[in-house]
Parts: sequence; C-alpha cells; structure tokens
Amino acid sequence: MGSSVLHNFLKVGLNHYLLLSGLLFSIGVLGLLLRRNAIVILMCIELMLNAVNLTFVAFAKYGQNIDGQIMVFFVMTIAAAEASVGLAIAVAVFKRFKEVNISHFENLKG
Amino acid sequence: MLITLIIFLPLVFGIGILFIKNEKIAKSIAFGFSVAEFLLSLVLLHRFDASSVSLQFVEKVEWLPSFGIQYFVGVDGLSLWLVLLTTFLMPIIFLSSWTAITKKVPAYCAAMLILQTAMLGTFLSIDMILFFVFWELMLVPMFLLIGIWGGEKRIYAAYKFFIYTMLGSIFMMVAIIVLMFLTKTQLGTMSSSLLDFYKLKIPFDSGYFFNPQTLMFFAFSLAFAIKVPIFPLHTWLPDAHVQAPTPGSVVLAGVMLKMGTYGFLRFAIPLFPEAAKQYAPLFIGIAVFGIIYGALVAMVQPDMKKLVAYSSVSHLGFCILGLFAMNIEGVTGSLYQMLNHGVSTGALFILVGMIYERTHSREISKYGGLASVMPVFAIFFFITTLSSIAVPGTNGFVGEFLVLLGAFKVNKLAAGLAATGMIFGAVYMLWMYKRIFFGTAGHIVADGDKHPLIDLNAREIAVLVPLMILIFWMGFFPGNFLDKTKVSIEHLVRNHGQYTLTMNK
Amino acid sequence: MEFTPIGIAESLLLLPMTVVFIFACIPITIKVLNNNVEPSNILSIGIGCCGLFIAAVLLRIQGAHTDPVFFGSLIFDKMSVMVNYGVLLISVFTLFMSNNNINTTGQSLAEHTFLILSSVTGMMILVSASDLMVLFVGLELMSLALYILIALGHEQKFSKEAAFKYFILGSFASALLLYGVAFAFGATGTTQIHLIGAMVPVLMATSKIFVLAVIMIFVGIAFKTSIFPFHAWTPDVYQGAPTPVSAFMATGVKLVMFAVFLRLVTEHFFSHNDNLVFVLQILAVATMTVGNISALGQENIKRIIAYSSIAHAGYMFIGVIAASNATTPDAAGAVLFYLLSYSVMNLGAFAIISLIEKEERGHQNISDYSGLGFKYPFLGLAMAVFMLALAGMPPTIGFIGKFYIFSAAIKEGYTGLAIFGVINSLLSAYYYLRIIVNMYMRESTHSVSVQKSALTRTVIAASLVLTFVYGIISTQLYRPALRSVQAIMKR
Amino acid sequence: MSGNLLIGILLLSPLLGFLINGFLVKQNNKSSVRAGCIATAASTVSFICAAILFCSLLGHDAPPSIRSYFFNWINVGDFRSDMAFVVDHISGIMIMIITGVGSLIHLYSVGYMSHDPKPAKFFAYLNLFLFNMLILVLADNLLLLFVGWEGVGLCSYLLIGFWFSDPKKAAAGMKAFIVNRIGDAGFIIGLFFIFMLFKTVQFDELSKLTYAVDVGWGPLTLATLFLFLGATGKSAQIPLYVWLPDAMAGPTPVSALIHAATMVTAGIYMICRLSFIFVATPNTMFIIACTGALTAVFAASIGLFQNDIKKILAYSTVSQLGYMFLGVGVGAFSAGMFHLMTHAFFKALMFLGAGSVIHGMHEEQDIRKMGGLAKKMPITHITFIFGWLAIIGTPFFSGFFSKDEILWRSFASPMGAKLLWLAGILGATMTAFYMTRLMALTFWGKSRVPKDIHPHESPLTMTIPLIVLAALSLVGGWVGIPEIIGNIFGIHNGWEHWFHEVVVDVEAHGSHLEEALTMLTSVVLAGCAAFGAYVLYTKKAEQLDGVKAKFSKLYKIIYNKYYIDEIYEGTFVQAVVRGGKWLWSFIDVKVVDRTTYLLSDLVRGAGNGIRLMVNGNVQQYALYIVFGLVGVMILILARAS
Amino acid sequence: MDITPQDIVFHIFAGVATVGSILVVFMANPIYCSFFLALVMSALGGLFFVLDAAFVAAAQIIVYAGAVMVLFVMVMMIFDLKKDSEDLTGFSPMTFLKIVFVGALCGVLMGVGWLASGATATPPVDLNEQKSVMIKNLSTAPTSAVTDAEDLKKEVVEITQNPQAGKDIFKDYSDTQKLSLKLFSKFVFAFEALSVLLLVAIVGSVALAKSRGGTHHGLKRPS
Repeated sequence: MGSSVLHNFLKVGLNHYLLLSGLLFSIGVLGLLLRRNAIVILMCIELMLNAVNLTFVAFAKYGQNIDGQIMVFFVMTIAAAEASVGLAIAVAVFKRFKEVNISHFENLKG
Repeated sequence: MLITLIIFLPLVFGIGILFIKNEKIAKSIAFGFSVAEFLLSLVLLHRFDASSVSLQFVEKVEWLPSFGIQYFVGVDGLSLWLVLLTTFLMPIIFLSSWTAITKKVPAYCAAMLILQTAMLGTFLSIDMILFFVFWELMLVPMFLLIGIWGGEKRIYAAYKFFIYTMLGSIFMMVAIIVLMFLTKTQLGTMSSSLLDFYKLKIPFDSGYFFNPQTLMFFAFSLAFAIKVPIFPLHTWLPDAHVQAPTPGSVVLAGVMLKMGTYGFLRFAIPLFPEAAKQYAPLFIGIAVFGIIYGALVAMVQPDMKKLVAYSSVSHLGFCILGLFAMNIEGVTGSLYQMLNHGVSTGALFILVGMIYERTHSREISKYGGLASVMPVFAIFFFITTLSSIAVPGTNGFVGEFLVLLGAFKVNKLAAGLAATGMIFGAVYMLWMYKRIFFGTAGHIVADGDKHPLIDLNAREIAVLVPLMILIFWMGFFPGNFLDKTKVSIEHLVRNHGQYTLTMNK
Repeated sequence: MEFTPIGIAESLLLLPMTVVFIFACIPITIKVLNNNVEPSNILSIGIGCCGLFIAAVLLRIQGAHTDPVFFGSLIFDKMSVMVNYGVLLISVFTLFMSNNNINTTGQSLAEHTFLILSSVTGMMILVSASDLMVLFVGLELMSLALYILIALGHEQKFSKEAAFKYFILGSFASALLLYGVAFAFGATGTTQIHLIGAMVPVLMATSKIFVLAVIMIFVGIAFKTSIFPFHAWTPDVYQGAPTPVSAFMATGVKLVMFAVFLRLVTEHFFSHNDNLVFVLQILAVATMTVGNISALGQENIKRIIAYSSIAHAGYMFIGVIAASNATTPDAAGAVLFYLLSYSVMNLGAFAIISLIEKEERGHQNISDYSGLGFKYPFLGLAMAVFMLALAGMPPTIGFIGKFYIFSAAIKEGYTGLAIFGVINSLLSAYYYLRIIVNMYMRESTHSVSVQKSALTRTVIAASLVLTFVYGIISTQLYRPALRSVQAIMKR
Repeated sequence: MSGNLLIGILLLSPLLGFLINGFLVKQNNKSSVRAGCIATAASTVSFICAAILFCSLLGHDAPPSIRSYFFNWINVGDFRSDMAFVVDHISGIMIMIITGVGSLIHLYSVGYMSHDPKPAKFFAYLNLFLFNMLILVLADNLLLLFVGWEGVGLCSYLLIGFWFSDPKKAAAGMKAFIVNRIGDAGFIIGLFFIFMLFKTVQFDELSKLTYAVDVGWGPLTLATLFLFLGATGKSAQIPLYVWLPDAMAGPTPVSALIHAATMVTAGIYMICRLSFIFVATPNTMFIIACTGALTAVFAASIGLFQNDIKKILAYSTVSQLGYMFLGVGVGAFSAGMFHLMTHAFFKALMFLGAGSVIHGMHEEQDIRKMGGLAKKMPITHITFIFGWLAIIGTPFFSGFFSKDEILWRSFASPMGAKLLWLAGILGATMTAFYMTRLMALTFWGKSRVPKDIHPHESPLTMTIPLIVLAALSLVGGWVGIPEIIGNIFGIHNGWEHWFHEVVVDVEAHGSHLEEALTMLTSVVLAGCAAFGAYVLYTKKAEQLDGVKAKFSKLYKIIYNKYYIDEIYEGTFVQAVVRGGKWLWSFIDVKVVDRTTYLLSDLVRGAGNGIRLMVNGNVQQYALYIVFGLVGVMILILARAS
Repeated sequence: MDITPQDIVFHIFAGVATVGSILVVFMANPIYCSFFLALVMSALGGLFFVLDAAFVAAAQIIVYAGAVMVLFVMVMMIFDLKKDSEDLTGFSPMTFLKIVFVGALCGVLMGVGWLASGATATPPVDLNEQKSVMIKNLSTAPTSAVTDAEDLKKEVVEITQNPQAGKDIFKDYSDTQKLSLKLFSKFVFAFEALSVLLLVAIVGSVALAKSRGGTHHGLKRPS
C-alpha cells in the first residue's frame, strides 16, 4: 500500500498545486511575521502573491477556464504597483528614521 | 397644539437664550418664559376633563412610518399633575437660583429650559420611541448642569449619573423594540404607540423566569428602578444630588426621580401585568427595605444635601410600595407622594441651597442655633420638614397614609415595616433640624462676620411661599388634586391585566 | 434593436468615475506644467470639488440600473448610486478639511487632491464591482492612493510609520483576499459575484475550498473595516495619518467596504453556514467590546475616535449579520443608514480635531480640549453634539441609526447581539462624555488656539445640521437606503 | 346650622389666635401682654362655644350629638375621611376640660411668660395646640383624630423645645416627638386594621356595628393592640413613657396644659371612643390593664425620690395615667374618663402651682433648695394643698372619687383582678408618700432657700387660675360620687349615666361591703403613707441620710429611674444609630458603591489591558490577523465536521 | 495513470520553490533573500509552463523575476544595510507563537487544498461571456450591420438554448489568443482600471519621493 501512497503523491494533480501554493503562502506569512527588514517583508508579500498566482493558474488548468490566467496578469500588475508604492514608502521611512528595521517603528501604539 | 406648545416652547426659548450675552436679561427672560409656560400648563389643567379616562389633547403625526413610530402626545390623569409639577417648579427654580448661579448664566438657563422640554416630553409622550427619545435627551442637560455648575466632585457625579441612568434605559430600548415587533405579529401593523402595546398579549410563564414578559418587565423595571432609585441601584443619587447645583438638585429630586415611578405606573405595570403581579412581592420587599435603609442612612449623614438625598430614597420607596400594592389607595397615594416629594424635597433643596449660598458649607455639625439668627428661614425649613416627615395637615401625610393603606391591604408586614419608615423619617429630619437650628450657636453661626447670616430676603421668601402654600393646600384639600386623577387610576387598577387606553380629541 | 460592441450607454455609465479621475489629474497637471510650482490650495480643492460635484450630477442623471454591465464586471444599481453619493460627499468634506489642516496644507496639496480623487475612483469601482477581480482592483486602487496619502502627511515620523504599517498589513490583507478570490474562482469557475451567489447554498455544504474562500474574502474586507482581531492597525494609522485622511479612511473606506459587505451578504455569501454566522456573531461582539473598552483609557483624541470607529464597525457588523439571512431589506438598509449617519458624525468630529491639532502630534490629547467649550462656543457645541451622536443619544442621527440596526437585529432574531450592542453603547458613552467633560467642565491648562478656516467650519456646520436633521426626519434618508438595498435583494 | 357655626368658631378661634400671634405680633418681650390677651381671648371664645355646645347636650330631649360636616378630606377607593366634627357626651366633656383648663392656663401664662423674649411665639404655639387638641377630640373619624393626635404631638415638640438654644431642651422636644411617632405608627396600623375589617373609620358607623368577641389574637385584637400602642406613646405608658419626664423642659404652663391635663389623656380618650371595639378584645383589655397598673406603680416608685419638683409631678402624671389605663383596661371606661377629668384639674393645679413656685424662686426647680415657702407664697401654698389632697385621695376631694372608682372596678370587674387592685393600692400609697414629701420639702419645714434668692408670691394672672383650679379640684369629683356614698347624701351618680350612650362600660359585680372595704383600705394606707412622709421630711429630716445609706443601692436605682433611659439609649437608640452608620459606611459605601467602582475599574482595566495588544509592533498586528484567520477557519471547519 | 515527465518537473520546481522561499525567509542578508525570491519566481514560472500557461510563465519571469526584483535590489542599494545580524528575531515565546499560528494556517490551507482537489467546478454558463465571444465574431467578420445583427440574434438564441455551445466557440483559438480576447472583452474594465492604478502608483511614488516632510504652513523649507 505504501507504494500506492507514494504513487498518489508523485502523480501530480490540482491538489499538489494547492498544497504547494498553500505552503508558499504560509512561508510568506511566516516571513512577514518574523523578518524585521522592511524590504524582506515586502518580498514576503510578493511571495504570497506569487503563491496566489500559482493557485489561479492551477485552477485555470484543471478547471478548463482560462480566466485564471487573466487574473494572474492583474495580480502581477497590482503586485508591481504595490511593490513600487511599498518601496517608495520604505524609502520615505528610511529617509526619516535612517533605519529599515521595523522594530524601530513603534512610536504609534496604545 | 397645546401640548406641543407646552413641550417645545422651552426648547425654543432655551436655544434662543443661548444667543443672549447679558446675564441679567437672560435670567429674566428665562424666568418670564417659565412663568408663561406655567400659565400655559394651567390652561391645560383648566381644560382637562377629569371625568374621562381617555387621553386628552392628543396630537398624532407620522414620524417614522416604516416602523409605525409617531409623534404621539397626550395627557391623562396619570401624567397631568406631573406636568404641572414640572412647569410649577421651573419658575421657582429660576427665581431661587437668581444669585446662586453666577457663571455662564445664559447657558445655564438654556440647559434648564431644554431639560424642561425633555421632562415634559417624557411625561406627555404616548409613543414609546418618542418617550425614549425624551427620556435619553433628559440626561444631557442634567449632565451638563451637574458637571458645569456643580460642586467639587461634580465631574465624577455627572459621569455616575449619566452612565447609571443610561445603563437602565438601554435594556428598555431593546424591550421596546421587541414589543414593536410583537405589535406587528399580533396586531398586523408595526407600532410603537403605547395604546397598541397595551393591547398586546405578551407570552408569560409563571414557572419560568426566562419568558418574554418577565424579561421585558425587568428590562423596563431596571430603567425605572435606577431612575427612582430603588435600593441597590441608588448610589448615583447621593453623589448627583450633593454635587449638583441647587437648581439641578431641585429638578432632579422634584421631577426626574418621578420619571421612574411614573414609568412603573404608566409602562412597566400595565404593560406586563402578569409579570408585575408575580414579582410585586419582590418590589414591595425592596421598597420597604429602601424606605428603612434610606432613612437609616440619611440619619447618619454629615452633609445636609446628602441627607436629603438619602431621604429621597426613603420617600420614593413609599411610591414604589404604593404602586406595587396595585390597588386604588396605593396607586393614588403613590402618585400623590410623587407630587409631595417634588414639592417638599424641592423646597428642602432650595432651602439648603439658600443657606449654602450664605455660608458655603453644608456640614450639619458646623451649624447650630441658627434659629435665633435666621428665624424666618427656620420657619420655612420647619414647615418643609413637617411635610417631609408627613405630619397630618401637610401634603406628605396624605400620600404616605394612602400608600401605607394600600400596602396594608396587600401585605400587612410590609406596611408595618414601612410604617417604621415614618418613625425614622421623623428621626433623621428632626435630628438634622435640631442640629442646625437648635442648641448653642455652632462654628459657622458663631462667627457670622465671615459670612453674614442675614435672614431671607423678599425674593427668597417669594420663592418659598408658593411651595409652603402648596404643602398645606395639598395637605388639607387633596381632593382638589386627586379628583383629576381619580378615574384614570381607578381605570388602571380595576383593569389590571386588560388595561387599555383610548384617546379623544 | 441597436447593438454596439461595448454599448455607448454602458461606457457612459463609467462617466462619473472617469470624471472624478480626470479632474483628479488636473491639479497635478497644472503643477507640472507650471514648473512644479504648487497651485493655490483653493484652486486644487476647487477643481477637485468641481469634479466630485459633476460626478454627483452625472450620477443623478444616470440613475440606477438593475443589470450588470461590462460583461458582468460592474453594476450600477441603486445601492452603488447611493453609496457613491455618500463617497462623493465625504470626499468633498475631506477636501474642505484638507485646505487648512496643518498636515496637508502646503506644497503637496495638488498631489493630495489627486490621490483623494483617485481613491474615490477606486471606491466607486469598489461599490459598483460585481466581479471579485474588479473588486480587488478597486480595492487596490483605493488602498494604494491611501497609503501614499498617509505617507504624504507633514508629520516627520508618525505619518511615515503609519503609512508603512498600513501598507504592510493592507497588502497582507489584500493577499488574503486575493487568495480567497482564487479559491472562489477554483470552486465555482467564475469570479462574478451574482453567479457565485447562486451557487452558495450548494457549495457551502459540499466544498471546503469555497468555505475557505469565503473566510479569506471576509478577512480581507474585515481588515479594512477593522473588525476584531483585524483591527489593530486602526488606532495607529488614524493617529499617524493627517486628520483629513483619517476622516476619509474612517468614513469613506468604511462606507465602501461595508457596502461591499452588503453586496456579498445580499448574495448570501455568509449564509447557509451556521458556524460562519456563529463566528461572525462572536466577532461582532468582540469588535464592539474591544473597540469601546480600549477607548476608555485613551488620551489621544484621534486614537479615541479610532477605537470608537472600531466599535461602530461592530455595531454595523451586527446589521450585516442580521442581513445575512434576511428576506427583508431592513437590516441591510439599517447598515447603509448607519454608515451614512456615522460618516456625518465622524466627519464633523474629525473636522474639529483638524482645526485644533498642531504639528507633530500637538494638541491631540483630550486634555488640550479643556475649557474649549466656552472659549469657542460653536466648536464646543458641535463637538459635544457629535460626541453625543456617536454615543447614540437622541434626537441625533446616531440614536436613530442605532435604533435601526438594533431593531433589525431583533427582527432577524439576533436579540442577543442587540443586547450586547446596547451594553456597548453604554460603555462608549463614558469616553464620549470624557471629551465633553474636558471641554465644558475643566479649566483650560494652556491656551489652545484654533485655526480659522471657513471651509472646515462649513464641514462642521453641515455635519451638525445633518446630524440633527436626519436624526429627526430620518425617514428621508432611511427610505432611500431601504429602497437601494431592496433593489439588490430582489435580484 | 348653629352647631356648625359654633364648632367652627370653637375650632377656628384658636387657629386664628395662632395665626395672629405667629405672624402678625412682633416677636419681642414687650408684646407679652398683647400676645397673651389675644391668645387668652381666643381660647376663652372657644370655651364659651364649648360651653354652649355642652349645654345643648344637657337635658332629656337634647340630641345625643351635634355633628358638623365641613368638607371631604380624603376620598380614595373605599377609603373616606371627612373634615367632620362631632360633639357628643364624651367629646363634650373633653372640650370643656380642654378649653376651660386651657383658658386658665393661657391666663396664667400671661404672667408666667412676662419676662420671656418671645412670648408671642409661645402663645401662638399654645393656641395651635388648642386647635389640634380640639380636632383630636371632636374628630368624627379615626383618621381625623389622628390629625389632631399628631398635631398635638407637634405642638408638644415645639413647646418642649421652646427654649431651643439649650441643647437639652431641644433634645427633649425631639425625644418627645419621636417616641410619640413610634406610637403613632402603631396607631396608624391599628387604623388600617380597623379599616380593613370594617371598611370605614367613621366613629358613628363603627359604633353601629356589632362585634364578635375575639378571645384569641385575631385581627380585631391586633387592631386594638396597635391602637393601644399608639395610646402608650401619647399617654406615656410603659414602654413609651420616657419622653414625658424629659418633656418638663418646656415652660411650666405647657407642662400643665399639655403634659398633664389634656394631651397625654388623648390615649384614654381614644380608647373610650372606641370602647365598643375594645371590649370585644379581652386580651387587649387585659394588656391595657396590666400596663396601666404596672405603669402606675413603676412611675410612682420613681417619683419617690426625685428632687426636681417638675420631675416629681411628671412621674406622678405617668402614674396617674396608669390608673386611667387600669380603669379602661378593666372595662371601666367612664371611670377612666372620670379620673381623666379630675386629674386634669388637680394636676394642672399642681403644675401651675409648681410653676408659681419656680417663678417665685427664679427658675429654681430643686426641692432640696426650697422649704418653708408656705409663708412666702400663701396663695400658692393653699391651692397646692387642694391639689395634694385631691391626688392622695382624701375623701370628698375629686381624686378620691375617681381613683376609688377605678380601684373598685379593677377589684370587682369581670375583666379585673385582685392583683391589679393590689397594684393600684400600692401605687396610691406611694403617691401619697411622694406627694407629701413634695409638700413637706417645698412648703413646710425649714427654709433651705439659697441666700441670693428671694421667693415672692406670683402676680394675679397666675394666682387666679390657681384658685379656680383649686376649687375644681375639690368639687370636680362630685359629679361622679359612687353609689355607696351618694346614697347617703341622696346624690345620683350622673357620670356613668352621662356616658351610658357613648361608652360600653363593663358592669362591676361586687357587694357594697367590699366596695366600702376597698375604699377604706386605700384611704387608710394613703393616710399612713402621707403621715409617714410628713413626719420623715419635716420632723426627722436628719435621719433620712441613714435610711438612704442603708438602701443606697436600691435608692440609687430608683433615683436614676431604673436606668430605663440609659437602657433605651444603649439598646434601641444605639442600635439604630450604629445600624445607620453601618448601613452607610459598609453597605452603601463598601458594598454597593464599591461594586460600582469595581465594575467600572474592571472594564477600564480590561480596556487598558487590551490596549497593550496594540503595542506598535506591526508584526504583532499581522499575527492577530493570522490568529483571527486561523481561529475563524478552525471554528468553522472543525465545527462543520 | 503513470507518472509523466511533467510530474517530475513539477516536483523539481516545487522543491526549488519551497526551499527558495524558506531561504527567503531565513537568510539574514536581504540581498540573498532577493536572490532566492527571484529563484522562487523563476521556479513558479517553470510551473506555469507545466500548467500550459506559457504566456503567463513568460510574463512571470520577465516582469517578476526581472523588473520587480531589480526594483527591490535597487532600493536595497540605497539603504545602508550593515545591521543585518539583528534582522532575524531571536527565539522568544512570541516567535514560537507566530510559528505555531503560521503552522496552523499552513496546515489548514494545505489540508483543504490536498483534500478538496476534486471540487473544482466547471465554469457556469455565463451569458455575458458568450456575448463577449460574439462581439469578437462580429468584429472579425465585417459584413452588413443589419445581417450581422440578425445573425447575432440567431446565435444568441442558439446559445441560450444550448449551453454547451458556448464552450465550443473557444476551441478554435490558441491560449494566447484566448487570453487577449478575454482580456479585451470580458475583463476590459478591470484592465482599464489597472491603468489608472498604475498611474496612481507612479504619481504617488514620485510625490512621496519628492515630499520633504516637516510641517510648513505653506512655506517652502529647503530640504
């Protein structure tokens, strides 16, 4: 039976893609939670969006619905825009704080 | 139009007064308007048909039609005298505070007048949502009165007053909404009119607490019990009374506490007759406890105002006792006691305010022998004391007697214990009177140079004389007052369980 | 039968948002053409308001349409029209406030106007979106503009920090929302809301993916509406952002995002699953409670208002829950009414804060409001009224809004939620009163000067009037709200 | 119609006097005569009206009562009480006593109060008292009676505390009012019982009803018991007698009028009024009789060694009131009323005499500092002797007849008992002793007056009332001469006959021999006691100290009035005050208020705690989002399965 | 059901993506992070190829791995990055909590993804979508408007009655053609809206970069 399980695991289907995207997304979340470098956090967000892209494409393939690929375009564009804005904010923050470690950005609280 | 005029005239004037800068003019105008308002309410009294149980002078305008909410006001025997009490006290308050309130006078006048609108609206609303609107609206000017013109710990007291009162009313709000949906299912159309609420058959189960009627009864009761206030919910009262300026205390004691008892009378008991009946012993018990408790605690108070405040707890206990006796004597007595308390405690607060204005102290132990220095003041104080301790011939007696009589019919032990409230009432009032007016000259009286203890002036006498007249008038000729309410109360009591109200134009 | 590839009539429907965006570009274009010299404040704001006004007129002319347009991407129904009106009004008020606010006025008001109007464009897309992807695009458009708006504030540190926080969390939430959209797409094969809506009853029972999708979409929106536990950014961002922008976020964003909630709810996204409804109830109660009790001990007025906005989100969320299984439009209408009423009160309050605050978090503590009431009678009175309205005192719009929400909740059988709601409005009374207490009952410790700004005062006066007028004749606002949601429910 | 008018004048004349004196006459020393004249005139007018009314009741074909209805007072539900008054055989006697003795005392006061700074106030109060007392006795229903009942209490309070700047006197007034209030509360409960049982409080309606005798402790017994509680308050019986001795703080005319002649007898009057109900409740009657007897002995024993002239008279009054209760308790209502009247005469006389002494002694009240005043104040002395003779029961003086009637009835009535009679005799003996002691120490023997005091006889306004009252003390009893003596002189006992219609007397059963023997016993014993006292306190005064030393403990206890005041103070008063303090400082402040604080602190604390969550760390916020997401997911998915 | 080469390719790319993303999170130096992110994106591009989305895969590599990553690297150049050592949080209870929650999230996502694979639905019949295809037909076959309209009407009726027909319309086109067709019909609004979004992003970034900060009452303070 073990080989059957292995076979099931190796035989790629939609579930593999969902598994992978879930994993990548979670790793992105983990990075968001743990990293202190603002830029890396932005990267993690990109990672999450990429995981979503993977989901879209996988659904497009297995659902026989090409709309999913179009979504990916949108997501890419938005991700790029987000990245640019995010980086612009990061630069602005860096200019004020001389620091990109987010543990220094805790003036607003309570 | 008459009732609308009566309700909203003070509001209009109140807002108008805000724009007057000159203090003297402002208070003169406020006084003049409040007198006019009183005269207007006398017109109402004059035109009132005492033989009818129906609502009179009804005005009805659609307000929020999708919920069946109306601007619906009217007066009947239950609310008539409370309206008059309100309009009667207002000019007296303005006159009494002529010199006591020195800062922000126009704002003060405005707050008082707006408060008057809210109070009158509360008494005259027949639509429950409208009632609730006025009920809540009342908090704001009172909050400001306590907070702006009050004593040292005024802010704390103002918060306490506001939050406590609101605590009660929020549950009432929920209950009102539930009732509104009940009207939809039972009567077909949604309505928040009290007349429709009376027609409802609210599910009740005597064996189980969590049934709709009981829960709603307690939701309403909580609101009213806090306002009254009934024993464990009374702690806002001493603070509010002590910290409020004299006019605030007078309104608070004179009118606002009555809203609670009025609420029981008008809403809680007739709307939820079975629940009220089932839990009447509970309320009677609390009322009796409150009577004795209020009296005993009042007795040991070192501060005059606080003493009077706790005495209110005791006196209002009589009102509750009478209401939950649910017979004609009890309810009549209770209603009468409301008026009495308004007059006598109002007078007491005015008197305390007068002496406070002179000496800036309310500590009883600092006084003594005041009667020799201010004999006229002493006489007025004494008459008011008599009224407060219900000596026959004064108004207080009639009310307390009827309440006790009504209670006795229902529960002898309760009446017996409540009668001890009469004794303790005499104890704390006379003891205070003795400590203030009799004996050797106290600390404050002895060095009168610092604060000239001049006897009452003409204005102050003019403030007090109407109250004194009323004390005896109501004591000797209660018929003049009770005739107007008689049929309404009889209708209310005799139809317990199937009480309905109609209206006539 | 005239048929065109993409009907002109359809394209014309885009006119309001197009106009807004075009007008948004005018001030910065002027600035660029004029050698990067900032045009006068009044000019920027005037152009912006002009655009918003024209958009409103166009909306009025076009009216509502029941069917989706642009291949199901957009729908200009009554609700979207009504919410659009609200958004336009809010943005006009925001622009008015921006004129003299210490943090927005100055050299970048043209950009500010541009971003506000762009954000409005995003909002208009958002409320009209009938496709989850379009919804996402609208959301991002709105959010990106907001991130920059916050960062553009003149505060040296706070605005940047707030922008950064908001950006990170906002992007995270968008990613979640997007993930949800992907799952929904996978489960249904489409992203069109009404098509998904038709499948909800089946999918809720059979497809875990779809349940996950709904949850993640919910989280994405809940983040923007600051539902507990997705609320933590709110006070920080509201405090750090320039006050007009805070006002814009607290009112506009909330209005739009709740409109989206309503749209999803009326398509029964959140129904047919008892657990979901149960969890939403918990969140509603937690949101109200956390918002209110957090505000009790707060000293900074902007943070107080922020926490209060969390609490108000909780109240509105009660309405959303009530609407989720409703067959009548009462609950949804109540939410819409509450949104508008809340916007009015909050804008007024923020306008006053905006007049009083000083640079670098100056004069934002409630102790700075001591003695203000008698010193500036109009501002004091207005602030008192707004606070009381927010606390839900009659006869203001705040009371009647709460009444509608709670009665809707009771009607739909959520009496428990209504009780929690009223208890919370009691808790909230304390901190609203605190502000009044400071204004009227304490002596001022230091002199606080107030900026003179006719425009901001106009906002205050207008909010004041609306607070009372719609508090008394609320039917005039409630009925359109009801009708607008009735229209989307019928479909 | 004329009845109406007369009753109207009767009532309103003192009220008018009160209003004039209270509000119009200047409150200063000079107005003493003017105010006194007004007040005296008012009470005299009342007396004339009362006399006319009384006379119209005499004769065979006279109406049994004269009713006068003024207006409806309270009419709520079933309850109805009118402002209506009735003069009948019982109230007729009362108004005569009240206005008659009252007028005399008013006259007396003109002289007595001549040096007071505020005489007008005094006279105003006095008139107000008359007004209230008249309401009390004329009331045609129980509630109206209660109006007068409380009203006289109020006036008593005012008059006791007349010199209010002395804290002791003010306190005495308060004590009187509050102790009375306790009784009043009982009275009102009794009233409720009556109303509940019979649906009316009108005397004439009540009297027409028939009452089943309640041998147990049914509601009727409770009703009468509570009414009696009211009576013990007003009429200073055990356990509520304590206020009366303190009430002597008031001006002496007040003591004479209110605390001897009129007000304190209201309890007797009320019970006689409702005699038809009381006789139906033997248990109550027994309690009344016992209380009366006990009070008579108890108070007399305290009176034995008091040194304050007014205090002695006060305890004597309590004791005499005990006799009256003993009388009514054994069903001898008319005898009680009889003693009420005679007591009104002689006790008023003695009080006024004491007042005259005090006046003459410049406010000195301690009899140890008197002695030999007989020569200095002859009129006072002579008149006082009349009172003394009357009270100790010297045959043919008024007190003799009335007291013996009571004693005989307690001996012979079916409701009486031998023990009660014995107690009565004991009391009478003690009375004779301490009254003689009073006479001896005050008027006879050697003068112990301090050097700086020069006693003098009082003015005419004061002595005239004394003379009139002395005469009445002698002849006042002749209207009720018992048969065994009356038969000798051929005089009919008109008194019992007079009351026949209004009062339900319980017939005594005993032979004339027994009656004569009991009478003789009491006279002999009283005579012995009087003689003993005379000898002791005039001739052998020096031996007294030895006797005192022998019984020092007992003497001390009695001298300190059995420490009853202290016991009351220590138990009830302290309990109430401590209770109040505890309720306030513990229940109110610590429990109720603290709970409020606790709740608000809890909420605010929770808020501050929750705000710690918002710690500024953006990753923390993201964690909340993840937490929320995971939580929602797990809640939904896990519950679904 | 044999394991195809595509499956093996998937596993390779999946492994690379997973390891790469883990390294993104745990590499201390942001430059390395960005490198691994580019690696992950490239791997995903590979996966897109496997999923028959060639165009998307290309775009992924060009736009993401190329443009966006360059942006990141550039920004990093601006910053002074000497304090990398402090970057990763030390192990604390909070870190533990974070890992636990993320693990739970991961579990749920992966679990649902793994178990729910069969639940993909075929796209519902969407009249709007069909309409968009028809419009394409209309534009590629320029005939008289009247007859076209008639034809269209007929076609609409046909499609409405036979839902499956809608799907068949696509079968003649390549993926990229299909993409473009849809992009400019069904998703045209979103597409246009994106342009606005990009403009806002650009202007916003520029404005932010230019802003000097500080409170100035209309005054221009030298930066």
